[in-house]
Amino acid sequence: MGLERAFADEPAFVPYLAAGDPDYDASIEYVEALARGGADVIELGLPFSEPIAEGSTIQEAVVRSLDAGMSPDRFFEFVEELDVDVPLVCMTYYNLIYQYGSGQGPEPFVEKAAEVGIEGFVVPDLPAEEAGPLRAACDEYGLDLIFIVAPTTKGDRLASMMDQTSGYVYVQARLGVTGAKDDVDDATEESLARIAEWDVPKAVGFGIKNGDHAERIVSAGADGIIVGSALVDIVAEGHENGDPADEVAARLEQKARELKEGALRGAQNRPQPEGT
Amino acid sequence: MGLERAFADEPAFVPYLAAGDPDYDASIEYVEALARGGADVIELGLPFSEPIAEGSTIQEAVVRSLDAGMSPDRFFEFVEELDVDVPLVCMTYYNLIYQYGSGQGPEPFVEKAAEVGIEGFVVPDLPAEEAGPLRAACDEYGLDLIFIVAPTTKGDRLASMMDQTSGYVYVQARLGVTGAKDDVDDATEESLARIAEWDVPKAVGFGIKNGDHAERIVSAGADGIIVGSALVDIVAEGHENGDPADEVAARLEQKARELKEGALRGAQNRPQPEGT
Amino acid sequence: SKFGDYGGQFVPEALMPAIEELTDAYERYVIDNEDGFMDEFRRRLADFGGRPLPLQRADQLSARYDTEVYLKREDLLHGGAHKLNNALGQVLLAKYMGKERIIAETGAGQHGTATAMAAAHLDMPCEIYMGETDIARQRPNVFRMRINDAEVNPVTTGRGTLKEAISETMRDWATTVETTHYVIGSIVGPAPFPAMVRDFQSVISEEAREQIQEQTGGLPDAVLACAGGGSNTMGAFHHFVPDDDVDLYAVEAGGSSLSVDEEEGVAPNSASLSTGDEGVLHGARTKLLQDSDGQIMESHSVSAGLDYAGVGPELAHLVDEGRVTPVNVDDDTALEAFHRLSQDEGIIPALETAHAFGYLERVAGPATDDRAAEPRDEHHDELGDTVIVNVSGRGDKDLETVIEETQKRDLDIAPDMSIFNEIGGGI
Amino acid sequence: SKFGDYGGQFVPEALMPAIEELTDAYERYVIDNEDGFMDEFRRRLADFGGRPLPLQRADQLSARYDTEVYLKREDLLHGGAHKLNNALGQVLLAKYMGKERIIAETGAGQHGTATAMAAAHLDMPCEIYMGETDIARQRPNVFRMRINDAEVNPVTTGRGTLKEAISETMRDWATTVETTHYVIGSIVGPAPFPAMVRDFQSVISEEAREQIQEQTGGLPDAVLACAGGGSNTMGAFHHFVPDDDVDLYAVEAGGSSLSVDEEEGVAPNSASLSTGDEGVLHGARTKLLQDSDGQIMESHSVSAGLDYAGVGPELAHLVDEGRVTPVNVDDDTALEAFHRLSQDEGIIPALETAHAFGYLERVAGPATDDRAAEPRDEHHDELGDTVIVNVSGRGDKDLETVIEETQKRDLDIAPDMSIFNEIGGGI
Repeated sequence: MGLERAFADEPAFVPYLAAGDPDYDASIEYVEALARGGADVIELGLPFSEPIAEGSTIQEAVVRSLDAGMSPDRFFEFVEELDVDVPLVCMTYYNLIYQYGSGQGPEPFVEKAAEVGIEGFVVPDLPAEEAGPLRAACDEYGLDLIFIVAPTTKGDRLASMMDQTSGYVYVQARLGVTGAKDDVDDATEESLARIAEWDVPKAVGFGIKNGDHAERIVSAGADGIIVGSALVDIVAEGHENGDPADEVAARLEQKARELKEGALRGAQNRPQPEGT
Repeated sequence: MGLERAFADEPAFVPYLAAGDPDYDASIEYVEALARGGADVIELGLPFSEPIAEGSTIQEAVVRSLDAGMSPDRFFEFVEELDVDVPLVCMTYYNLIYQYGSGQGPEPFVEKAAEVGIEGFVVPDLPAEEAGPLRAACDEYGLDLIFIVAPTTKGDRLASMMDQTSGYVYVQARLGVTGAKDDVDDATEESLARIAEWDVPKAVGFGIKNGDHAERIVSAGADGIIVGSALVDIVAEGHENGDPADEVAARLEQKARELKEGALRGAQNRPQPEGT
Repeated sequence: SKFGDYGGQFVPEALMPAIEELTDAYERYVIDNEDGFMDEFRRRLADFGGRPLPLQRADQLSARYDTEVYLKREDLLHGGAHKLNNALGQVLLAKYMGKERIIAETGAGQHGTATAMAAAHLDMPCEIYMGETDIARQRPNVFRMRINDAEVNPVTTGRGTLKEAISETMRDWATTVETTHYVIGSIVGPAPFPAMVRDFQSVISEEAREQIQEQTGGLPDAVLACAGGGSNTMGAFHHFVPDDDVDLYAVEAGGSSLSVDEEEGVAPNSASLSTGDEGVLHGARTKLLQDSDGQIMESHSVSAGLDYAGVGPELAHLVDEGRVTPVNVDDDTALEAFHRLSQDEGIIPALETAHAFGYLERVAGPATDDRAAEPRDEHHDELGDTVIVNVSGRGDKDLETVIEETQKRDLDIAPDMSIFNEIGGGI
Repeated sequence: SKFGDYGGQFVPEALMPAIEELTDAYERYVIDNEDGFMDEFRRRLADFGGRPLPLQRADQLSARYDTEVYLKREDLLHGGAHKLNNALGQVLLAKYMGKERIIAETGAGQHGTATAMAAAHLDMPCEIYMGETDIARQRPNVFRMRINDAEVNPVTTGRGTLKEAISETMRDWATTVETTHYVIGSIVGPAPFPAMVRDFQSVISEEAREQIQEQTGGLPDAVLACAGGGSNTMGAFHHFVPDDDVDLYAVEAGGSSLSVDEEEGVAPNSASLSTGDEGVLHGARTKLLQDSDGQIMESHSVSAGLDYAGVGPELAHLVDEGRVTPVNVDDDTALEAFHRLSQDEGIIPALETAHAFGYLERVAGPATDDRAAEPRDEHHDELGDTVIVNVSGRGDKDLETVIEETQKRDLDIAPDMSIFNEIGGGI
C-alpha cells in the first residue's frame, strides 16, 4: 500500500499496456519505453479471454497477447523480467485471480503478485460489493486495490468504494468503456467534485489521446491521468505494419513524454485552491 | 347413336390418339394410319390443360398437342379434315365441353361436334351423377355417350351407368389410370361378368400393348379393345427421335394391324356360350 | 354435395367408390361424431396442434387504422399455418376408415409438411407428390417432410409444378383407393372434400366468434382472410356466415395485374373469385381462371400458396349470393403489408396472410396519392369499428422470396438489407 | 442475489447503477406486480405468445419406452421457442422502467429474434449485436430480426461469435445505461438477471405442473430439459423444485467428447454442469468450462443454442445441492433423437431440445450393444412411470445443420436424402 507516493509531487502519468502484446519480448521493450518516457505507475494488463469491460482496441490487444501465449504464470515471469523503476499495477479480470488458487480464492494470486513486485490491482469486473476477499488478501500482502468510479456511481456506492479503495482511485471520465473518442469530457470536473473528500489520489482515464487532453484533465483537478487506448493503438499499428520493436518502442516513449509533459503543464494551470 | 355397329360383326379395335400430337399435320397422318391399320372406332383426344385421369404417357401427349396450338376449334377443323371412314369419338374433359357454350352448358359443343361428324364422347371426369346435361344434348343430336366402368364400380352405380351409356361401354380392366403395365389383368373376365346383362358392346382398355394382349382380352369375352398408351408411345418416340411423319405413321399402321389381328384371333378362341 | 350450382364430383369413375366411401365416413364420423371421432380430433388439435389459438388485439394496427383490429393467430398452430387443422382431421379420418396409407400433393410445400406431420403423429405411412421444380424452389419444406418420414415423390412430367403433382396424386389414388386416403389440402376437389375441409377448418371461426364476444361483448363488423383455394378463408368465415351484419372479405392475390394474357394462357394473378368464371376443375364446378376455350390459365402470385387457378366451390357460391365480398390486392401491396405487420406487431406473416393486411391498409390506411379522393374516415362505413383478420400462417418460409422480391421493388417500408451483402453466406 | 455461493454481480462499475435500478424494478414489477405488470405480462404471453401451451402425451414414445411421456410444447410459442417468455418480459419491464431502447446480443440468433419480435410488438427500438461469423452462419435468423425492424450490428472483433457480441453489447450498455435496457437471453449474467429470467420462464413449469395433475392426477416422476445457459431448464424445473419426489434432469451437450484439449483451450462439449468448475463469467460466479489458468474454453455442440461455456448460477447451485441431476448426451445421440421425435411424433424439435430426448432414449430405450448390461426394465427405477420432457423449441432453424451433420455420420435412423442431390437448388 504505497501507490499514493507516485502522485505525491506532481501529476502522475499512468499508462496501460496489455502484457505480452503483440508478443512477450516486444512487450517487455514497450513497457520499459513507457518507464523511460516518464510513467509514474504502469498498469499492466493480464489478458482474460472474456474482456467484457474493454473497448475494441484493448480487446484486440488481449487477443494478440493470448494468441502469443500469455498466461498468469507467464505474466509473473514478465513482471520479474521487466527492468523498470516504476510501481506496477496488474489490471485483470476476477476469474484469473480467483482461479489461480484452484478455486481457493484470491489469496494465492495476490501472494504471487506481491512476490514478483506488483503493488496493486485494478479489476474491472469486481465491484465493491464482491471485493471483500480480494481486499482482504491485498491487505495481507500490502497491496493496493484500486476501484473505478464511474459517472453513474453515486450515493451509497461512493461511500462503500471510498472505504475499500487504496493507492489511487480510477476516475472514469465519462460513460463508456475504455475508448477512443477524441473529446475530453467536461464532466471530469464534476466527477472529481463528487469524490473531493476522498483522501486517495484521483487518476482520470477514458479517452485521453494526447498532451493537450492530459493538460486539460489535470487542469480540471486530476492528480493523474490514465492512458490506455492511445498507447495500444501504437502497438497495434506497429504490429500491423511489421515495424521493428525498437521503432515502436521509440514511438511509445515519445507519446509517453508528450502525455507526461501535458500533465505537468496542466498542473501549472491549475487554479489554486481557495482557503487551504 | 350408332357406335354399336362398329362392334357388330367382329371384335372392334378402338385406338386412341391425342389430336394434334405432336403437331396438327403429323397427327392427321397418324389418325389416318390407324384407320388403314384396321381401326373400327377411333377415340380422338381433345387435349385439356389438366388431364387428371391420364397416365404420364398421355399427359405428355396432351402437353405436346397444346404446345402445338390445339384448341376446341382447331379440333373440329382437324376432324373435318380427316380422311377416314371410321366412326370418331371425342375424348375430352368436361370443362372444355361446358365452356364451349360460354357457360351455357354442353349443348353448343355437342352441336358443333355433331356437325363435323363426331359420333360420341368419352369424358373421363364426368361420372354418371353429373352427366345429365351432356346426356340430354347427346340425345338431341343423336350422339353416343360412353361411360367408363371401373373395377371399383359396383351396385347402384352400375345400374345408373347402364341407363346412361350408349354406343359402347369402356371397361377399365384394372385399377389405375391409362397406363403402361405389361400384364393383362385376369380381372377382365370378372369385370365383364358384372355387366354381362348390359346390351351395349363392351370394349376393354387399360394396359393393352400388343396383339397377344388383345387376343387374351377378346378371348376373355370383350367385344372390343381400346388401346391408347401403346400407340402414343410410338408417336412420342418418333417425335423425340425426329423421325419423319410418314415413318411414324407406318409404324402406327403396323401396330394397329397387330392389335386388330390379335383381337380377331381372340374372337376365334372365344368359348362358345353355353345354352343360347 | 353442391353449393348452389357449384361443387359436385367431377372425377374419374375409378375414384367414385372411394368418394362414396369417404362421403359415408364424413357423415358418420365428422357430422355425427360416431365413435367419438370429433372428440378425438379436437383433443389432438389441442394437445398436438396447440389450440385454442389467441385472438389478439393488434395495438399498433388498431391505432393506425382507428379501428379495433383483432388477429386470429393461426400462425401459432403446430407447423406454422392453419393447414394442420385439415391435415390432422383427414389423417385421423383415414385411420377411422381403416386406410393404411396417406397420399397428398403439395405445391409450395405447406400442405405437404402439415400432412407429413399429421401422418407421423398418427403413425400412418405417407407419400407426398411434389413437382421437381417446386422441390428445387422449396427445399426447406421438402426437408421437413422427409424428416417427418414422409416419402417425397418428385413429379417430373410437364413443368414439374402443382398441377402435375395433382395429376400424379390422382393417378396414385386411382390405383390404390382401397387402402389409401388422398388428403386434399383445401376446400376444393370433389364432394365431400370442400365441405369436409371446411368443417375441419371451421374451428378457426368457432374460436374467433367466441373470443371476440368475450373480448368486446359483440360480433365484429368484418372478417378478412386471404383466399387462394380458400381453406383458411372458409375456416375463418364459416361460423360468421349466419351473422348477416358481419361482412366477410375474401382477399385474393391480384398478382402483378388483373388483366389476362390469353395468348400465353397466363393470368398474372390468382383472383378467381374476382375475375374468374364458372367451370370445372379438379373435381368441382367452381370459379376459375380459364381462357375462352376453357383451358385453365397459369395463375400467378408472389405468394406460392395463393397461386392456384381455382377456388373452393362454397366460396364461389357465397360470392354469387353476395354473402362474401371478393377483393384483391397486388404483389406490391402484399409485400408492403408483410413488412408492416412484421415491424409494427412483431408477427412475420406468411405472404398469403399479408394479402389480407394489404387490403386493410388500402381501405383504412393513411391517405396516399392513390387514395387522395377518399377521406380517411370513410372506411368505417366499409369495414366498421371492429375487424378480425385471420393470420393464416407464419412467414419464416417466405424469407427468401420476400427479400428477393423486396429488393426488386425498392419499397419504402422495407428494412435495409444491404449490410448483409458484405458478409458472406447464403440465406 | 446469490444462489448458495453462485451468482453475484461481477460487472464494471459503470453498469452497477443500472443493475441496481433493474433490481429495484424487478422487485417492484415482477415480484410485487406493481402497476399490474405481471398481469399485463401474462396477458401478452397469452394473446401474443399463444400461452398456455399444451402438455401433450407422446403416444409413440410412451409405447417405445413403456413410460408415460408428456411433452411440454414450448416449440409452439410465438417465434418457435421458449425464448419469447423472457424477451417479452424484459422488454415490457424496460417499458415500465421508462427505457427507450433495447439491446441484446445473440449467437445462434434465437434470442435475437425473440427480442426483436417482442420489441416490435411493444414498439421499442431494438439493436441486436451479432458476430459477423454468426451472421454468415445464421442468415435466416438475421433476416427475421431485420424484418422485425431491429438493427443488427455486426461485431467484427475477435472471431466474430457470441463472446465478442456479448462484450460489444456490454460496451453499448456501459455507454447508454440511462436510456437502454440490455435483454440478457438466459438465466446468466449479474443479479437480478438469473432470478428474473427464471421467473419469466417459470410459466413453463407453472403450466406443466397443473396440466400433468389434470391429466394424470399426480406429479411426474421426472422432468427432463436440455441445458445450455439454462433458461428453458429452470423454466421447466422451477415449480417442481419443492416437489422432492420429482427428479429433475438437466441434459447438457456432451458434444463430441467430454474430455478437454487444454493445449487448444477447447472443450469439445458444453457440459459445464457435468464437467465444469466454479469461476466467474459474464457477471456471475457459476460453473464453467475453463482451463487451469481460469481462461474460458471454447465450448462445442452440434446445437448452437447449447454452445456456451457457462450455465446459470441457480442451476449450478441446485446441482451442488443434489436437487438437479446433470447428465449429458453427445452430438450423435442428439441427432438420432432429433430424427426419432420427428418421425415418431411429427414434431421436429430444435437440436437443443433433441438432447433431452437423447437422454430419454439412452436411459429407457431398447437395449443396444452399449446398453446390453442394463436390462430394459431398470429405467423405471431411474425415470419412473411418468416423465415430462420440455420441448424447448422447434427445429426449422436447424434443418441445414441436421442434414449436413447427419450425412457426415450415416445414422441408421436418418431419412435418405440422396434423392434431392439430383434435383437442383440450395437449401
